[in-house]
Amino acid sequence: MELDQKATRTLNFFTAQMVTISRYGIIRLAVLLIFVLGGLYALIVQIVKGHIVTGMRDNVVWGIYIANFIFFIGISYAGALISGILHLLRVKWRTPIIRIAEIITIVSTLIGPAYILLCMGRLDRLHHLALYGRIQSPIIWDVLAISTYLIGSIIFLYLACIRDLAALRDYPFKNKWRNKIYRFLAVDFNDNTKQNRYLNRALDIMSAIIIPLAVLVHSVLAWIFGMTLRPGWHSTIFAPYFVVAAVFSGTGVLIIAMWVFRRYYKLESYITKIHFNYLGIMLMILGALYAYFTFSEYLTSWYGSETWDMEVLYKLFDPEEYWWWFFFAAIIGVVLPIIVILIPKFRTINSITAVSVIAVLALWVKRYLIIIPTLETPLLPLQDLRPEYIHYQPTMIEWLLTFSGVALFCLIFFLFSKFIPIIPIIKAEEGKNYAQLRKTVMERIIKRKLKETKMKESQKIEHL
Amino acid sequence: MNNLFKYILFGFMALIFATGDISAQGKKTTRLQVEYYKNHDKMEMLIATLIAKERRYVPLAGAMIRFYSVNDTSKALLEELVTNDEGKVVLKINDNSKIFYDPSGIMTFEVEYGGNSSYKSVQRQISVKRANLDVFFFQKDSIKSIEVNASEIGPDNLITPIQGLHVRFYIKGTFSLLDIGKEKTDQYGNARIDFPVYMPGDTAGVIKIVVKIEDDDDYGTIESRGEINWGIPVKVIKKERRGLGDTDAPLWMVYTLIILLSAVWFHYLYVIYMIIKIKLAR
Amino acid sequence: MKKRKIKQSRRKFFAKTITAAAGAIGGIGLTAHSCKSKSEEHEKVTLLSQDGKLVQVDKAAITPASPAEARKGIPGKHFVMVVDLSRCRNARKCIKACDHHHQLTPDRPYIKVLRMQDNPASSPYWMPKKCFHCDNPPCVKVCPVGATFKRTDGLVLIDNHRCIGCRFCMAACPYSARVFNWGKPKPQKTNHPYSPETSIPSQIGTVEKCDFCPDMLRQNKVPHCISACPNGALYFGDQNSDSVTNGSETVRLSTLLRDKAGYRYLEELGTQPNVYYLPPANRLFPFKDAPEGQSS
Amino acid sequence: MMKNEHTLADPFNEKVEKDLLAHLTSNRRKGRIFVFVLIAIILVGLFAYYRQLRYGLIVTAMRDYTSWGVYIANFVFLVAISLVGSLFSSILKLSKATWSTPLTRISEIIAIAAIMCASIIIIVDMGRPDRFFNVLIHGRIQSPIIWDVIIITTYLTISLLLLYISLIPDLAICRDKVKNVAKWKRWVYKVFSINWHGTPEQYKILHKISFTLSVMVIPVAFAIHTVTSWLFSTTWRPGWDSTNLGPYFVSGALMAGAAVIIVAMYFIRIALNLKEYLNDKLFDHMGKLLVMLSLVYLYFNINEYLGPAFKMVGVEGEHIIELFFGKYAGMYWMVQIFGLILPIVVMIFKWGRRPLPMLVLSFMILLGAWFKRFLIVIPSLQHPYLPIQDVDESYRHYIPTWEEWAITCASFAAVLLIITFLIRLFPVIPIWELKEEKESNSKPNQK
Repeated sequence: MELDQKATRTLNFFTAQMVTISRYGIIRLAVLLIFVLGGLYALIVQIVKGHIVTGMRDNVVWGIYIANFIFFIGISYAGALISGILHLLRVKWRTPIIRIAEIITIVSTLIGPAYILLCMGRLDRLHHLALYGRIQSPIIWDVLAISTYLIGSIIFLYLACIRDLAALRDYPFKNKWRNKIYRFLAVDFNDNTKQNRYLNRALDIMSAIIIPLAVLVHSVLAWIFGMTLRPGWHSTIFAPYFVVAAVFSGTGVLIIAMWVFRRYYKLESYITKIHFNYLGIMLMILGALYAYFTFSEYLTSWYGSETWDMEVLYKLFDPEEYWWWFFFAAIIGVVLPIIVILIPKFRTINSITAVSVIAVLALWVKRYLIIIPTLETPLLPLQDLRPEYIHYQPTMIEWLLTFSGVALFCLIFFLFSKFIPIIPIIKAEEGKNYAQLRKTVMERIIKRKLKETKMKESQKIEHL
Repeated sequence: MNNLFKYILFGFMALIFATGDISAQGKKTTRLQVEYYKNHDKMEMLIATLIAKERRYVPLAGAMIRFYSVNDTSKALLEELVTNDEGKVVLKINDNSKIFYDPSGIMTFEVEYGGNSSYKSVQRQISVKRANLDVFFFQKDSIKSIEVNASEIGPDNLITPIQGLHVRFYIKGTFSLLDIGKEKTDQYGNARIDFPVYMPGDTAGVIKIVVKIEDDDDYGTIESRGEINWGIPVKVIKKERRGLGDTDAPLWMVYTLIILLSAVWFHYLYVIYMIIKIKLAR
Repeated sequence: MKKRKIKQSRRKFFAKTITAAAGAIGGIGLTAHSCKSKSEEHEKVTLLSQDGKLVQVDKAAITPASPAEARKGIPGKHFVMVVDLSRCRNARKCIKACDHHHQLTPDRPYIKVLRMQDNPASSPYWMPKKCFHCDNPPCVKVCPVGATFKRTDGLVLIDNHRCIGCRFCMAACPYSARVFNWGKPKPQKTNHPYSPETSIPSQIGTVEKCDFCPDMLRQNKVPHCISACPNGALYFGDQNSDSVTNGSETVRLSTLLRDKAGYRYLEELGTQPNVYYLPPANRLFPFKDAPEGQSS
Repeated sequence: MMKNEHTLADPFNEKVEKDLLAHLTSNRRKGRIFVFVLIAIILVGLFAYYRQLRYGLIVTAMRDYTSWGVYIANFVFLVAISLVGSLFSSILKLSKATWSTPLTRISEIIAIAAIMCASIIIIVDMGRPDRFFNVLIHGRIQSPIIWDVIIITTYLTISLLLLYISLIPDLAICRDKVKNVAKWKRWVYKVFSINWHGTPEQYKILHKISFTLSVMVIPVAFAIHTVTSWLFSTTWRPGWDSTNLGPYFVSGALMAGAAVIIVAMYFIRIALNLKEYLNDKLFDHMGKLLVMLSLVYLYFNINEYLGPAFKMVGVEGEHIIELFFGKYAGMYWMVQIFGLILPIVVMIFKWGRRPLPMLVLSFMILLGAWFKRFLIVIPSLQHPYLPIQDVDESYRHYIPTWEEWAITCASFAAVLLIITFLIRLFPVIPIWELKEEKESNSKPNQK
């Protein structure tokens, strides 16, 4: 495959990083592995002893596993919606971040459903879903939607990688197995017009499909709650609300990932402030939209003040129960990003990343607050129960599995980055160029305006 | 329905006037109900109610009722009064009233409705002995009780306890009396009941107790009252809290609205100011 | 003999008061018009007061409260109604009394007696329904001008001199308790100035509903529907004094609700109604279906 | 080099000005007939309203259960239409979709006309319009109606400002170029162009405030329709007690707004002979936009009905059954299929995005949007929690009377009249923006 100078430089830059690992890198890897192993231990304990080792009981039947599940599926929006839409709209600055977004999608779509499996009481009967599946059940909708979505995102990522895989195929690695794999995956792509046309068509189709699919996945997920009569869940807004929340958190995670890779892979020349700014503004708009949905959801149920809805609302507003969590999740986590990004003075790479971290954490808490307070407020009173049946408290096992999920997320991400350049090699420089281009164009327009008016004035003087 | 009701009423009236003049034979039956009532201020009165049979019994308003005091030998007119809308008339017996007593201290009254062209006349006699009813409160440890003493006032103001009299105990509510028990008087004329433990009072916990002898053959209706702070004080809402349901909006809502609106309208003003600046910019 | 005169007073008689008079006379303040001073400008009225004293009152003093006064409510009270469903046989006397008192036409009564059936297997029953005077009233929340308001004594009233006729309260009321003056209302007679406590005269383009007869309550009398019910199905009283009466019988509210398992309709909506229902168990009357629209 | 390009005799500028100012001086017969017809319809509506004032709301078909009727449905529809202003002059502008520039003024004019008539129709719905000022005297800010009053005023103001701001340079052009018109028009141009001479300072201020306003209009536009939806969703009625209603209404409004623009485009380009500016490519863009907005709306529509249909709780279930299979099923499915699904399907294809098919589809969408609002308001009211018994037959059904239809039609005629008036008075396509755009486009391409 023919590469221009810039692309060659990028290729060399990344391949050098791909085949080596620094000492810190090893330490990081080790830490991640310890966490993952901790999760493995917890999983074994849970399988041996049953779900009694979790904090879930008869009333709070779903705990942080489900919160994690929604959270990870939400994060997966980074790739699906953001890169899908950016691709369809042919936004020029997308190139350096699109790969990161797509990898986030795949990794989180792999890890998210794992939590559903953890939540199942009889993991050994997983195949019953296929044997006895009833398509009337929202769970089956979910299974279908997520598996379709996962495969869709894998195809999408793969398509987007083909050009780079072809470039890597031709790169002389020390280990020949790499070239073999790349050769297999690159499907004889050598950048001719016809191939490019087919590839572009496939990419267009996939990005067009992945968007409704992503929306559908989260809607179906929301319907699992929205189709019940539980107070706080019995709400028609849930699907769009979940979708907006998911894009919001997806953008947040994307910004964080960008920051991490920029820092540790020294990508300052590829991922620039422009990208942070654009994504920051996107985060702000999504934050505003998310705030709008939150407001719609809580205001209407508060104004209507049905007994059971109010009970859940009071729990959320009670300083002794969930108020501070709610305050963090629904107010701090939304308002802070909006304010920080809105004011140009505060808008730095680090501050955007910091508020993204806050937003992502807030979104996790929000998922927790959607699930647990509602389950703690059944329609019939809680009586005659031991305290752990009334209040949910996640156990060590659950936390271990949660953190191991996050660790696994990072680990897989890390492995991916050792296999494929984290930034598309081909056209990787475009973002920077575009920004420069824009700047010069703007300058030119302003200059011309000034000249024009000067000219007019001089003409007037002449007339006089 | 409103109309219908009124027409029926008018119809009756028309019928009354029409038939009244034509035939005295078709006069309608009337009934008189007389009650002796002594209130807790020891004021005595006679309450008479006149009803007449139309399709069913209805009160007769505006009818002249005569009250007499009678004994074996004499009969004196006490007063003439006109019935009200409810067919009722109240005669106040005061010290000036010329009342006859028989030797055993019994007063007898005769109440009479003279009748007219449409209604038959009717009269009624009622005899009562004067009696007193007094209420006392006792509290011993946690047991609270109400005691009543009933006594007869003889001819020479001789007071004797009444035995075997049914006394009813009530708590006065807004619209009616809440029955809390009844008891027979003992040989000393006393009757006692325990006070119910939980009973709401007014804001200070004061409860009004009403004890009554009701429609007794010998003594008529006698009432006595007492007040005691045995009740549980009731919290009274002075003002609705500033909430969605109140006329005054919750303060946070007012502030939010002001902030939001001023944020937007400030920008409008700013824009208008800018327009002026455009005009001035040359 | 003086000529009989029919007074178009709102204080109309009821046959029931005659029979109940003897027992109730001490408690219920009894209004006795003195006929002697009828022609005088300041008509005097003799009342047997609450405390069993005879007092002379200027008739002007018993005119209904002014709109500003009517917003405050009777201090220290909290009025409630209890409907014993086991005693209702759709006699519709409450509707009649209410229509008469409020001078309503039969097509828009404040009270409805609904034929209810909780499930296909259980027997139907009659459910008298009026305004529930909720403590968390959805209608009051949505009113843009405060024409409908909640008083401290629990009543929800309407000032139809302020109502702008947007009908949002009708949309908000889950109990469909409200009626609207779509056209010009039938002329109504009254000697008194308008008060939200009487809602007379009705005004075109405004909302009305059951008001628990606050003009009666001011005189310590129960609303007209209560005294009109021949079966004693309707109880009324002050929650603060824990006693309710159906005209002939007075019981403790807490006891009644406890013993007969009182409930409130659509409790889950959180409106906190002030009308309680006693379940239609051990009925006094077998259910007899009347043709719909019956309004004898 | 620059000097030559920007002399006043730029052929592009000359042509644009000539084309876009042409209609201000012409006065055709067809136009007059159109205006007369509109005025006639409005007069009939006024007569109907006179009857309503005289006899009360009894002349409508509304009764105690169906206490809101076509007036409210129409109000919601007009508010929805008015959202188009913010769509074009803010959302598309901020997202740098330059193709939409010729449509900004049309959209702002429509927004103003619609929101004005919406506020009139809400007064028509009042039982006591004479007491309108009670809203100011006794207003309770806890009531969604007051929120609506406040936000409608705010939105009307911001729409007027938006229209005016973007008009200033064009008014200056009119002042300088349009001489052959009535005196009062010239006076309008002179006074309202407030000394505009296109100095850089003036341009700087203009861009600044138009940016401020276009950012500001988004929350206000969202708020106006969300608040309108809260008139319903703050109650417990089946079909209204839905947290989804706010975004649902907003998305529906944006769709209806886009459809209205297409209809307006079609007729304006014929009436004013502007085929060159409102060209087929613009229709194609609008088609894509409309498909996107319709898809979003479809998504909210599914959310609105799927949950309740899955659960079928009590009266809510009855309401759903009534919509899906009952009395309103015909209207419901017509609206969903012809007002939503069919337009999406047709407009996905390129041949469906030509002017004529788009006109037909937009009409269908608008009709569907109107009847959708009918379906939101009326069936819900006919399913109260307690059964409807013991009432006159007229209380059970709702078939609007001729007075209601006349007033509704008059409100549409009034919208059209205001639009016609404003179009006759001002250039319908922002001239200065076209010029500016051309400049910024031509520069980078040259290089």
